[in-house]
Amino acid sequence: MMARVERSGKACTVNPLKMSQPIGGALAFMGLRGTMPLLHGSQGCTSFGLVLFVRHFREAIPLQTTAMSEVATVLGGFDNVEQAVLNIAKRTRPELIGICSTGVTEIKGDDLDGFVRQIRARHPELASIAIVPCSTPDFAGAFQDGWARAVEAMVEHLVDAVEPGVTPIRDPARVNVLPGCHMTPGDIDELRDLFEAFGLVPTFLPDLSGSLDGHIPQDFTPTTLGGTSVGDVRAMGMAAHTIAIGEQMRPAAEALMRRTGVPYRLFERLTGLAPCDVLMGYLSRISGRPVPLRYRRQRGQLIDAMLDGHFHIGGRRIAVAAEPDLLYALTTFLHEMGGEIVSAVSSTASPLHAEVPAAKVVIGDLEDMEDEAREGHAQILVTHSHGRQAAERLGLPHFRIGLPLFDTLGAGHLVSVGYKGTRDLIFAIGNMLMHARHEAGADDWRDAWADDSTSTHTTIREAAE
Amino acid sequence: MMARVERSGKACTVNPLKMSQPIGGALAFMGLRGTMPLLHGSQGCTSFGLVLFVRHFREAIPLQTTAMSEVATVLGGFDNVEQAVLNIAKRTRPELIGICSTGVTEIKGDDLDGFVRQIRARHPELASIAIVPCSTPDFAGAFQDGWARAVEAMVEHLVDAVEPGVTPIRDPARVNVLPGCHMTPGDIDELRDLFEAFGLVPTFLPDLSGSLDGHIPQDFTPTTLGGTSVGDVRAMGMAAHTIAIGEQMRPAAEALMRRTGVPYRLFERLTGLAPCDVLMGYLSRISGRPVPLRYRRQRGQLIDAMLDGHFHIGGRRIAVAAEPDLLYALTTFLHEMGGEIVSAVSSTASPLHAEVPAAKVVIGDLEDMEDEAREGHAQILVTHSHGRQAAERLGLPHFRIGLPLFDTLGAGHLVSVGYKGTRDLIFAIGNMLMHARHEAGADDWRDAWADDSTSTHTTIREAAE
Amino acid sequence: MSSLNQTVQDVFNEPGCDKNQAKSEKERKKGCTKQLQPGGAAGGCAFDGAKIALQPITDVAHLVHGPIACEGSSWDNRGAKSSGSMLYRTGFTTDMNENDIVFGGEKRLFKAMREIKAKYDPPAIFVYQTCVPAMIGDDIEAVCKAASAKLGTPCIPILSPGFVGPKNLGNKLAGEALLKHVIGTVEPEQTTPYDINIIGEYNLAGELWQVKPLLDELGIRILSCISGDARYREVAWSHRARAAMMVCSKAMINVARKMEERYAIPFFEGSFYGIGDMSDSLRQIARLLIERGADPELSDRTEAVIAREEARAWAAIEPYRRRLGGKRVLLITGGVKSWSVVSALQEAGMEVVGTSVKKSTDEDKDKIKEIMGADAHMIDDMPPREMYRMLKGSEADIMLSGGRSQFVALKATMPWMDINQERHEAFAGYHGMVAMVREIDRTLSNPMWEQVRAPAPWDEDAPDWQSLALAEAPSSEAA
Amino acid sequence: MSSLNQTVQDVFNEPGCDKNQAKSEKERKKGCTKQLQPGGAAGGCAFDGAKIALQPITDVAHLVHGPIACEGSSWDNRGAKSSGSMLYRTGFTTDMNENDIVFGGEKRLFKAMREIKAKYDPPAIFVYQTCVPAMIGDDIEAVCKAASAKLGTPCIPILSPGFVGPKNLGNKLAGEALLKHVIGTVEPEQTTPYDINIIGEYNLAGELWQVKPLLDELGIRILSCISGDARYREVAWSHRARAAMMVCSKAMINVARKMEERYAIPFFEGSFYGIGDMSDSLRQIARLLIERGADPELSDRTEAVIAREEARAWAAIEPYRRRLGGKRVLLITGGVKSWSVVSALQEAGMEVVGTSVKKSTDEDKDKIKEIMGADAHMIDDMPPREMYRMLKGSEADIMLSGGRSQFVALKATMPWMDINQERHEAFAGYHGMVAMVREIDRTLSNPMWEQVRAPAPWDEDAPDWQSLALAEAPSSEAA
Repeated sequence: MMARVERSGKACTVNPLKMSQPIGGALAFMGLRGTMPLLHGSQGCTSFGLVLFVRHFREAIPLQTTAMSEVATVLGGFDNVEQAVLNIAKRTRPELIGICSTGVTEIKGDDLDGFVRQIRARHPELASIAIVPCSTPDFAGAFQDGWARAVEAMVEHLVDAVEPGVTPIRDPARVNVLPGCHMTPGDIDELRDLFEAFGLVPTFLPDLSGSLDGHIPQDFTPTTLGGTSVGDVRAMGMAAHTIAIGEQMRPAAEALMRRTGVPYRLFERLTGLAPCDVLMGYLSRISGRPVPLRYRRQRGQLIDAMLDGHFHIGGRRIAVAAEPDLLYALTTFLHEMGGEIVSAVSSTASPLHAEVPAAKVVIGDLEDMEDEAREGHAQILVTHSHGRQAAERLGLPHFRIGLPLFDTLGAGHLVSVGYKGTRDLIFAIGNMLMHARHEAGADDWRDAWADDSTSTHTTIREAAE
Repeated sequence: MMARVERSGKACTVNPLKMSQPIGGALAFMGLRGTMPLLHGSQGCTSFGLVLFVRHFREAIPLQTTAMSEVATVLGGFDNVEQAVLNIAKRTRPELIGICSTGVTEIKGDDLDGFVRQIRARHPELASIAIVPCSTPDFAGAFQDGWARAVEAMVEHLVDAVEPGVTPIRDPARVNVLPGCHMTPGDIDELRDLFEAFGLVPTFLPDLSGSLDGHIPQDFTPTTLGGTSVGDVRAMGMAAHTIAIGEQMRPAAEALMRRTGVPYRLFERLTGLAPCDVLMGYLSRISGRPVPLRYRRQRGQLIDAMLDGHFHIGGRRIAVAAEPDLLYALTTFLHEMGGEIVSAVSSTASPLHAEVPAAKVVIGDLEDMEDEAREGHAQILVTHSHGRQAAERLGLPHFRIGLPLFDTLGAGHLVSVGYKGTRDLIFAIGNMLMHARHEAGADDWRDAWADDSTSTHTTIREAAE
Repeated sequence: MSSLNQTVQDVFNEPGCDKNQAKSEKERKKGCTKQLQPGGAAGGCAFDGAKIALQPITDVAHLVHGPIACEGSSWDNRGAKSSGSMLYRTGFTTDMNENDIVFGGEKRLFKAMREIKAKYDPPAIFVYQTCVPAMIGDDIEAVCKAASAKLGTPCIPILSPGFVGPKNLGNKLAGEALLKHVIGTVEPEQTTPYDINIIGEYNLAGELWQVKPLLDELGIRILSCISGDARYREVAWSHRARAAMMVCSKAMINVARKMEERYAIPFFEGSFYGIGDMSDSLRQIARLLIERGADPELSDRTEAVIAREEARAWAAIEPYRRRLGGKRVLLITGGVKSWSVVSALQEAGMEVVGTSVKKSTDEDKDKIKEIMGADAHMIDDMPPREMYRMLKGSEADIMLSGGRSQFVALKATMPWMDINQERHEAFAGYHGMVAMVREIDRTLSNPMWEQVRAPAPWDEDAPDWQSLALAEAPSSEAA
Repeated sequence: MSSLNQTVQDVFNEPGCDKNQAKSEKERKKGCTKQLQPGGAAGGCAFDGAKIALQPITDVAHLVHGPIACEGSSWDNRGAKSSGSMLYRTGFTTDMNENDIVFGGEKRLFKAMREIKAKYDPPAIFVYQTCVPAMIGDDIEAVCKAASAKLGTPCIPILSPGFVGPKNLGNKLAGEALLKHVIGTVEPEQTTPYDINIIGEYNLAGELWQVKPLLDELGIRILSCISGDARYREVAWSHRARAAMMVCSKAMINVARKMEERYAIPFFEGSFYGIGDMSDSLRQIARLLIERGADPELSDRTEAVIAREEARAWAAIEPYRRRLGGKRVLLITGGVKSWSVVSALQEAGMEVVGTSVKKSTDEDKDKIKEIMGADAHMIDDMPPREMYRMLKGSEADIMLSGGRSQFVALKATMPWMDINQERHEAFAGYHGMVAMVREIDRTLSNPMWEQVRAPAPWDEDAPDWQSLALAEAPSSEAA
């Protein structure tokens, strides 16, 4: 089946699912070591982003602003960008400054690439600091797009290009990994363990698991503490393979291949038995090693969890709202467990939407999800923390996943990739559904034929997929 | 502070927390490979135990009965035991049969040790099958005691004794691990990974992670499928060290030391930062290796989780009901997070009860817990699935842990040991408390001085600990 | 224990049981239960059976006299639903310790009953005897008698310790206790010519409530259901019903028969499973009531309701029949379900490739032959290994059984559905039939099955993972 | 944007602001906000400030006109509580896209308002201007005017795009919008001589409700709270109050002053934080009401309530004073809290080793000196690195600040408590003071701190883990 993709026709977005490109880009920069992300715009953009990430990751967040005033906006922002870069360089001595534009500065037409070239020319003393500019207007796309653009910009500005005709030196054990923004620090950790178990040496671009995984520094640092170093990024052309996770990472993977010739393999999702099987086969092939025993056992445990979980997820009506790659991973996995997706809402366009196992995908907001959930008699909501109001109004359990999770401890450690991550996702969602199960009442079957036909209808519809 | 230990003075146990010794013993036998546990008693005992374990582990459970009728009970059970052993040997070809007595057969005075000797004498053809008898009357002790007795019986009957005066051959890398019944298959897996990371080779007695961890067999087996083999148990005298987890395992550790001279170290708990630090130091010393990087990172993440979690657990009033070693681990950990234990209920006696950070420990039932929780204005209940009725009546969140968990997917995979297990426990309990947080209402502070002084009182009391 | 022995003999002499009539006196004494095989037995004990039969009475305190093993691992684990009191879900036990073994448990038992009275004040306390106190000679009948007098609350002894036999014996012993101590002790406030008893229905997952609305519509009153969603007083006044239906083949045949004998309440054996059986049961109820003096027009109204409901049910099932036609079911259950569910499944177009008759009577078996034809595959006692083999070998598409054997099916990665006690879905009446078909369809059509059967990437019979895994970015071929 | 510029100038000319009076005309034009440092700035924008000030009005639809950045990452993230409508927690935004940028967003804005009216029918729609539409020249005043007429619902333009300045400017611009479009547009059903306004109180965590019961007891009616737990109509009829209290230093000084000017409502500046300040505020309210004609006996009743409540509060705090005496607090907050919380902490026996005055006025600073003495450690702008150093160096026992800086403290493994917007604990009035002390005590006494500061087993300054880890079973020494 193919999902119909609809744009919500409303003029007014109600209870936004979507977040903006600039903060998506900023988060990507937080996955590099010694970095200060910088939003080129009004100070409010940075302030909102900062609070959002602080509440989600429960970590100190490095994020700066060019603090554009109304006047500066009209006159153009070069002075502010230059000033900001100099101030950051002086105060925090970063390895990298990642600059994301915002709506106002894009409308004015500020040319960040040009600004950076000018700053380079005027300030040779900044030569040791990498600067990556990135265009992320907040009136287009969404968080996921901002992340994708920032990673692409990192590739373009940082990775050493392999000259055409030159035979590059490749380390067969080295792999580049380009994770989408839906990969948590916990997911990255899980994948690192997996790749290393095959004897591979992964370089993650970006790597939030080093910077936002929760740790106690020995001293205070204003920039990111862990993450991938600029040097490691430069050397990504030495790897034998690139693994991209999520359709959003295709442009970055393509760019990396263009610059370095490293071939890539894109995994649309790593949640669910089948995609994990494919990943294992792939890793086995590129490493020349058999799948380690630990993962063979995990596969058995996942199958066991699927068998146990299908009683509680099978036939249940589920509403999901998430950014495109996460939406695809979740809906596909839940459908494979026999769940019926009664609402699939996303934030921005994606070629994957057509593949979502639902009648339609709405590019819309949480009001759309709430309406569809009510209409489709959903039994659980799966979305980020902002779904809490809808869950309360509908009296439904709310499985929190995505970003922001402002009312969840350990948001960064939620793992939903690999055999084990999928297994635990089944347990978590299955238990929620089990505990929210309707207990039979004495009047449930009075004049109940209409209800029955509803159920019949939905099941048949689902089964026809 | 020392907890006062009280026995519930009631004649009638209401909503039992406790389960019986025989099934505790039977579960221990399920951690050995190719085993058929056998309860010597009425078939009902086995049937109840079977259903209980099937619902908890969601696995096929091997468990047989000597099917004592009223007449057989009066006449003595030798014939039934012999018959059962022969039938099991013929039908399921086990490596080991573990026999646990029950109340009726204990009252009659059936001598299982003697029965086994007689069967051995009469049936030389059974020589290849190990048989371990164990006395576990259900009118004494509880589940934890049955488990402990069964493990002790395994040591006495299976482990090759080192003759006094003989210098044994010891492999410095080999360690024996004696986990208490509160260790889930997931806990065992976590510990195995940890020990192996130090280059140690652990033998778990018993090892439920091999048998009840959820896996898909290639063919049907009536006995346990994974677990530790009888051969490995026999050779436990070759290890350099024994690690016992939980006070309940002291007798087994002592017995093992008596038989083989292998020294043991008993860890009262492995939940919480401090005990994990001690464990790491110990492993580092016996292995001669530094603590691996992975665990250093995990420690940082745990501290981070403690810092994030203390806002939600600190000052919260918590009721816990569990078997002794689990009760000690949970209450101590929750107290260390600033929680106030308003009820600590356990199933059976333990020297650790005095160490529980609460005013008193009641050896009682879930009615006791419910009463204390109501009186102490508890904000969360922590106990096994049977706490669900109390949680519903009190309108409180219920964190399910222990056995049985009959309404929980992945019960066997719940991990609460080590840095990571502790971290995840903080997240799980903290999130429950966060989501159940009382939202302020317009009349909360009308005539509220009494409430305030209550809070004051409880906090002061807690702080005085 | 003479009283208990007498009761057990009584039950074995059950004239309502066809099997017994063919036996000699000596055989009869031996009892109708197969000798249990040490090391080869499964299934619950008589105590378990008694508890299953009586615990659905919702407002009673069910007190288990024995060590922790009997109640500790079995309380609040069944699906009988209540529309009123939840007391039946509270676990009460004397939790006997060594002291009680040495000095006898009677004193503790009495104290326990006093505590229950003080704290919960139930309309009655049911006291279940278990093996240990039976062995040491605790006289719970005497204690109950004394407590009833002292506390002013009926305290009912249930003499069904585990070692006297299997679960089905316990069902009957529970019935005997009701007959001896409960039924006939209270008079209803009013009676009508349309009062019936339903015997042997436990309201699992709310199944009684799937049937009750139709009886309500017909003006038929359930005076007493024994024991689903029952209040104590309803059971106590059940002797005033005009007619009775006996559900769940033979489990409480003694109750139905003795109530007919003592109170002249005619009964029939029926089932609420399956469209045809449900309709038959409604017809039979109407017939018996009319025979006892109800207005004959009840018959027409009943037929009208049956016609309407059958039409609705068939309409609801229709879309599934196409999808389920020819699907093969392995049915492992007992008693009434071994035939009533068979006909239900056949109604939906499925084929039953085997049904267990381990707990079925000859009458049940005759019914099966009638429904499935002469070559019905009746399974006497299928070991798990054999179930696994059948499923793994795809000789069936789905197994319906109780929770114990579910993992035999699941480990064979074959669909399974709960047909016994722990069910959360209600399958009775017309709605229940539709629900059962819907659930089977939902189970069979779950995309999960196909996935879990796929070979692992490292298995020899795996598809060509090499080539599946090989594909990197198409554009990268050039690289 | 002339209208906006005019308003901004108006706000800068605030005569109620002491700072301004000392400035030249030119300085005044520049505005009272420090020039923001690119690459060194923190804090919210004017839009943020406007939203903070107005969103607590519970039954209004708050519609943000702009691209997703403004509302998408900030909605429903504040702790203002409602006793009625929850509409204020719904996030409405025009979510402008590229098309809107090219063709202007006015049409979409109007449609959005029409949709809100149709679906939610609020008593009013507040429309917040943001940078992008301000830049492209969307005239939201005109759209609001047209929509008000067309929809029959007041549509209020809030002209406070982010780039005009910082959060505190936004607070004032929000106030201007109320003054211009809302206040005075509705008449209350009745008035009493005891009607007051509370201006600048947002009912965070329910703090207004900690105070209201005492006002109720005194017969004083909160005619309007601007804006905590307010209904639109309450704000609209606030011009009929007899007196006003201005909370949260200067955030809405313009509202208080202009209401005094236009409607002759006298006001005082007060705080609900701290026992002394709370009592003062009650006294001042009574004083102003009596001056405006209330019965002078109100004064005695007020003193009686104050005496009783102070006694209760002190009694409740007493046990903590011993435990908290001498504990050193680092206070990083702004405005009124920089002094009112100081006195509260001192009341409980704690020592304030530093308080930030970044967002404080000269008046605030004078108050601090008055409370803490001449050598008060006033911190103008403490960089996180410095906070970390102070805490790590144990120069303070606990830091109280807003959520942004919490991890600076936590990463130094030092206690921290939220004193700003995201708090879940209410700290106002007498109860709030006790709660604050209790929470500080709870935080400080958490056994967790000691543990997280323990060195890792692999650290050099670790205790002798070797020997700790060495102990195997004592009896095993013999082995």
